[in-house]
Amino acid sequence: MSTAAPTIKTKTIDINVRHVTRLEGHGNIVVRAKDGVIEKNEWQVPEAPRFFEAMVRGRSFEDIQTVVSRICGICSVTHSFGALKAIEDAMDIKVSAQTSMLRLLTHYGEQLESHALHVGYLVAPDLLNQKSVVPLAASHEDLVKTVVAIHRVGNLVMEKIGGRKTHPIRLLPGGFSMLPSEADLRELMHELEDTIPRLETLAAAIADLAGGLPSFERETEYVALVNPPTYPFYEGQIGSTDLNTPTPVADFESVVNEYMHPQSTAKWCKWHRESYAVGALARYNLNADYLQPLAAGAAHSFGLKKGVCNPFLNNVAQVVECFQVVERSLQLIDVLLSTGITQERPRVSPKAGVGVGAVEAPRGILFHKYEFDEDGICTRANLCIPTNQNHANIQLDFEAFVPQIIDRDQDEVRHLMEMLVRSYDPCISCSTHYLNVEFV
Amino acid sequence: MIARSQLASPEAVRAEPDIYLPSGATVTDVKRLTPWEKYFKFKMDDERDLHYMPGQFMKVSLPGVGECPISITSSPTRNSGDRLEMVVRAVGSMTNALHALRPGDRVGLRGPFGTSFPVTGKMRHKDLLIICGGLGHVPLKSVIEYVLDERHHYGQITILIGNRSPNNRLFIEQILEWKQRDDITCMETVDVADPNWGGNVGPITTLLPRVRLFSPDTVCIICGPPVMYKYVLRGLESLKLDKSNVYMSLERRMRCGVGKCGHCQINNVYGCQQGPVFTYKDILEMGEAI
Amino acid sequence: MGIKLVARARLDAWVDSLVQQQTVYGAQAKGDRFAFDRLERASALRLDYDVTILPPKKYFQPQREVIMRFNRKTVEFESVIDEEPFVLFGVHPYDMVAISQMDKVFTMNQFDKHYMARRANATIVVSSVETASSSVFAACMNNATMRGKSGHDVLITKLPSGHYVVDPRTEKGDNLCEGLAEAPEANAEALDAREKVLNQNEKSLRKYELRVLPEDLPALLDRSRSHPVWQEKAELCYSCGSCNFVCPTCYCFDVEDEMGWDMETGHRVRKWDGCMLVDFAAVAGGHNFRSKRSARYSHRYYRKGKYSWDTYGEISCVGCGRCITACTANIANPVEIFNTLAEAPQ
Amino acid sequence: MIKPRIAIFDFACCEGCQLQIVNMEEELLSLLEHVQPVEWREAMSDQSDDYDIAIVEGSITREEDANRLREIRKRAKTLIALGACATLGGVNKLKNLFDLEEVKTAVYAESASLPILETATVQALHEVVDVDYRIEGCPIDAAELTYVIKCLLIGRAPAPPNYPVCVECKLAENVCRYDYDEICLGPITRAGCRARCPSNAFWCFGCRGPVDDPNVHAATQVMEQYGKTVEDLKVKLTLFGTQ
Ligand SMILES: Cc1cc2nc3c(=O)[nH]c(=O)nc-3n(C[C@H](O)[C@H](O)[C@H](O)COP(=O)(O)OP(=O)(O)OC[C@H]3O[C@@H](n4cnc5c(N)ncnc54)[C@H](O)[C@@H]3O)c2cc1C
Ligand code: SF4
Ligand code: SF4
Ligand code: SF4
Repeated sequence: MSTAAPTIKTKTIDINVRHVTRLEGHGNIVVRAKDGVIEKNEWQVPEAPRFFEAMVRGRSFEDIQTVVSRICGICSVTHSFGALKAIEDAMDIKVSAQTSMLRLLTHYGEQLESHALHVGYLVAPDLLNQKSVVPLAASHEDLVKTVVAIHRVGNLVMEKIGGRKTHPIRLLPGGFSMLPSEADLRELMHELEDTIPRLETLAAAIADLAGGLPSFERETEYVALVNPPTYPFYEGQIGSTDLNTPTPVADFESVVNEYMHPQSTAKWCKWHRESYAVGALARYNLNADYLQPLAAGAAHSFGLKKGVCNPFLNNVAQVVECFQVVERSLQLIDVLLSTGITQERPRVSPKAGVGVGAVEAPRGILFHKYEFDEDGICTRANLCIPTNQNHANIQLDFEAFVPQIIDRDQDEVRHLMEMLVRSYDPCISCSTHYLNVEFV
Repeated sequence: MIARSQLASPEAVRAEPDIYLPSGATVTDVKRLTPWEKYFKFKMDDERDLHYMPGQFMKVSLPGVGECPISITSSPTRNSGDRLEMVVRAVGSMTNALHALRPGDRVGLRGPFGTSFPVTGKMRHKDLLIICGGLGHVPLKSVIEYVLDERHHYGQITILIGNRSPNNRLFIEQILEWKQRDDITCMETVDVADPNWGGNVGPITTLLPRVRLFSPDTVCIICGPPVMYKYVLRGLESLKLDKSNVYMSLERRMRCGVGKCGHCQINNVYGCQQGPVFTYKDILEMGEAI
Repeated sequence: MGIKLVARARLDAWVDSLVQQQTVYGAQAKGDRFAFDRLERASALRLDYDVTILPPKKYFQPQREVIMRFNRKTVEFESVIDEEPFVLFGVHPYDMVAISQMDKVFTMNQFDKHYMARRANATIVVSSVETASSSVFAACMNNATMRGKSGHDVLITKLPSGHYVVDPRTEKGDNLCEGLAEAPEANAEALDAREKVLNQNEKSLRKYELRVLPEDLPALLDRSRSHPVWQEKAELCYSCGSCNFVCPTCYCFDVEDEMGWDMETGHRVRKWDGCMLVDFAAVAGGHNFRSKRSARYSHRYYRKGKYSWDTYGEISCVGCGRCITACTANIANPVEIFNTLAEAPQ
Repeated sequence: MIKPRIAIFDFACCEGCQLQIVNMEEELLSLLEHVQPVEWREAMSDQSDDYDIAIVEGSITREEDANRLREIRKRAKTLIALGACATLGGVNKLKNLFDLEEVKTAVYAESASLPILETATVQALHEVVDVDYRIEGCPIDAAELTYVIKCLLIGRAPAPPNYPVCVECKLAENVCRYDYDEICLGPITRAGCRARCPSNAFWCFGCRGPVDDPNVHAATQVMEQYGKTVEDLKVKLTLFGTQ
């Protein structure tokens, strides 16, 4: 695909996509160009603000994860972990090795489920020129069934360990309300083993289609958890491609630097540059050296090199991560089965304090911070979600990408821009901070 | 009571019929009687004679929707295996689904279940007072047809029919026929009249003072909505009937029809087995019945 | 086969061999409590359990059971009968008494093939109680032991020595115990020790003391219709039916149709229901024959203490005490209610 | 049979209930043989104003949303409220416990006066339009959605349970949370979830709203028996929008 600058500048374009489809949450694309001159080029988010940070005030630490899990259905496990880690940080609660392993396993389940959903249900129709997965189920039945099977296993992991596919029940400060049985773990092991060939099928299909992805590149800063020698999702410090040493999680406010942009009504984030990106590609760019063999092999076969800066390749990185989480899950189950499950139920007594939790949501790094009084009642909260951190980056991508494609058909321009937005896997219902936007 | 040896044998159990399994039947006729009620005629697939008596009911099944009890409105005197009549008021899922049936459609039927009015027993050679309130007319039509077909076995017959409005009247032509017969007395009333209604207006109890009973031994048969019973029974007091000569049919929630599911229990009595027809005397002893 | 005296190791080996051959359900730990569940190996069997959360009735009348399949297009129905043989291991005497009552309910007047098919294919091993639960009062109801009772195929009793007396009572029981043929016969001493255990159970399984004889309950209830206790307790009743569902002698059910995704075939299921639930006696049109909490509340006690007696000659509270534990509001104790009624002047 | 046209819409929510539709996995493909989805923004690019059944997720937090919902109501023959945000208001209603202006400043500080942040008292769908059927839960249990859809397909009125969670909790043979000194909302919360939370050793937090006639008197008295207060109970009740 050509990305050469347009030569004929007589086109008039008026794109106003209210509520981009196949997206979690509501986002608008507004582009106006006259005679090739771009007058307006904006990514807007009209999601109804939900005010979670205000709503959790007055709630007991026991109820926090139940409430904030409801920020987002797709990353409910991640939000629960953000809260649990912050609570445990604030109250000096130590969790057992078993708890850490089971949490990680649940978290991997969510990554698998979310990536399968995003790549298979939301992005694949773009690559196959369909409007949704519904007609795809007829035209590419085998591929859809493969995706469904991968997705189901991701869900199964969350259900067997967290107690439910969405909005986990068993995850508590300090541990689990209930533990999976060894039979559950064995079932998961078989299902995960069966997932590997399915992932290979999916990867092959995506590799065939990846050539159709625009070859658009824009250098930016990538931010993700780092914790050498692992490819971290759940534990680590804040890493940046612009920085050699990691930043402690407790200092996350100096990373996100939320600010008001004069041209937009949205709160944006920036660190060392005008914008930064989080998500699968950011994790890949920072941690690719620590991938498991199958994941590394998949990356290699995609030709995905560390340092890549084409946002469209985020979807390819998601496929690589699917391998990663399945491989790691199998290893964890192995350990858990060989040591056996120890029955333990956390008994936590509250105390006053401030705590921060950072975890990788499928779509990027997430920060939760809470303050509690001596009864464990929440008095303040600050949550910074990945899509917020990507917002400025999406806008800057728009600014770089639109001039490259402005000579195309209006429909094609719109389609490419929707694809660009979708590649970020934005999860706008998470948006506790979205302020936007002019409604055209 | 089951014998121990029977308990021990899976073969013996296998030989038993399944009391919950409906038999197939086909709708042969459908008529709309009122905006709320429709009349149905069914034919059992195996054309077997059901051997039912007036007052009994069937469990009607529509696969996927469910099963509900419906009284038989035809009289066994006019019935062979191919003619089973029912009237259904559309109030919910099952009854609405029944209303959607057309001739040729099929249903599942179980039954007949429950007790009946003693047309061959206590009612014989007695004067009869038959009180139908609303949908209560449905099972009592079976009784009325029965006693009219066997007229010579019974004494004076008085029929009272009450409805909410003229719109609610079921079997209008038959009522007309009954009114015209000189060997029975048939009186009608509606709670609320419309401009075309020339008859009595008021609750069914307003007909009671006009009833002339020749014998203190009269057998009284009542069927109607739960609220009706209280008032009618109070009204009957002046007639000084023997409480064991007053029969009524009680509605209850019913699932199985065979005395297991517990829903129709009135104290220790199963409405589907020892009922739905009870004497007033039984009912007084049962406490929570009405 | 005679009565055997069996060491725990041999008992376990026997149970392990049974588990290999057929479906065995046995009492096992569930969190801090106990439940009957499919037994994988003898080491999971907990014959020392106090009481299971649900009674073993769930194997004869499951919480949800398919009773027939149907086709919506052709309007055809076909019975589904579960004839899979199984062993129920470690039932307590009071629960066995309850099963025998259920047998009556499901065969009286009309024969329920679904219940009876499971029942006929079951082999029941009753275990004398080793640990009394905190709310059991089976002894007050004469149900602490199997003395004078039947329905079970094998009776096992743990002696203070740690050995078990295994006593097959039926042909089925004999067959089940084949694996113990090599075990020594229980001698007089062992049988004597068993009598002592049973005597002891008759003394100890009374954490609550019923101050009326069970057979006097029908008359007591008969004169207590207007006792204020019904209203008083019902005010605290959630109408949650917990007392119904955990009761080994409650059997009420609801029936519902479920469709398959072909929207053509489906099945009819029956599910547990309970007279304490608000809509239990409600009919179409909004009338509820037991709309008052107090009417529902008293109905349960009348069912236990009088109606069953009137209908099939038994008191249908066997004294397991489950309802006492299950009721969050702490108002479901039959002993407390019956004693309160008994205190009222006649 | 003509396939009913189904449209799925969302308002303020986490979209977790729609996700349960996706989570039906292979079953979703079966469902699609009987209904025709004509609009579902989260999963499809198609849009339509012509549908028989509208499935609506989320609660109403702004006047513009209320208007959009009224439009949907006008077009749909059947409107189904999907999930706690739609049926009760859900966690969103926690906001109603605070002063609206204060809520905005707490989150957005000096930017709080921006017009985009206009927000109103949170409402469940039935507080704005007539709702035909409710599928409770946060998130919904897909089995309940399929039950309702199957009922509609064969013309049967779906009947949600009118008994408390304790029923299903007993059927699942759980140990009661009150035995662990926890406050469980099960005795007054409408069943239908198969007692998900107690079955996972966690108290019921009432995401399905109360049964028709909850015994509030009992609930308050029982708190005392367990050494808790009515306040403790109320705090739990407000979590999912029951006030
Ligand atoms: C012995 C006997 C004989 C009968 N004979 C006849 C007859 O001849 N003709 C006839 O038309 N009917 C008869 N009935 C009544 C008939 O069985 C009921 O109307 C029928 O079962 C209703 O089923 P449905 O599925 O249509 O209604 P449903 O869908 O079950 O309910 C209909 C309406 O009632 C309400 N409702 C139902 N159940 C409840 C509940 N648990 N709580 C609160 N509201 C509830 C619903 O909200 C709904 O509005 C008889 C009943 C009995 C017991
Ligand atoms: S009434 Fe209570 S104590 Fe008696 S048998 Fe039933 S559950 Fe057990
Ligand atoms: S368990 Fe207790 S609260 Fe629940 S229905 Fe029974 S008596 Fe009422
Ligand atoms: S845990 Fe909750 S839902 Fe379950 S029985 Fe106890 S109070 Fe009821």
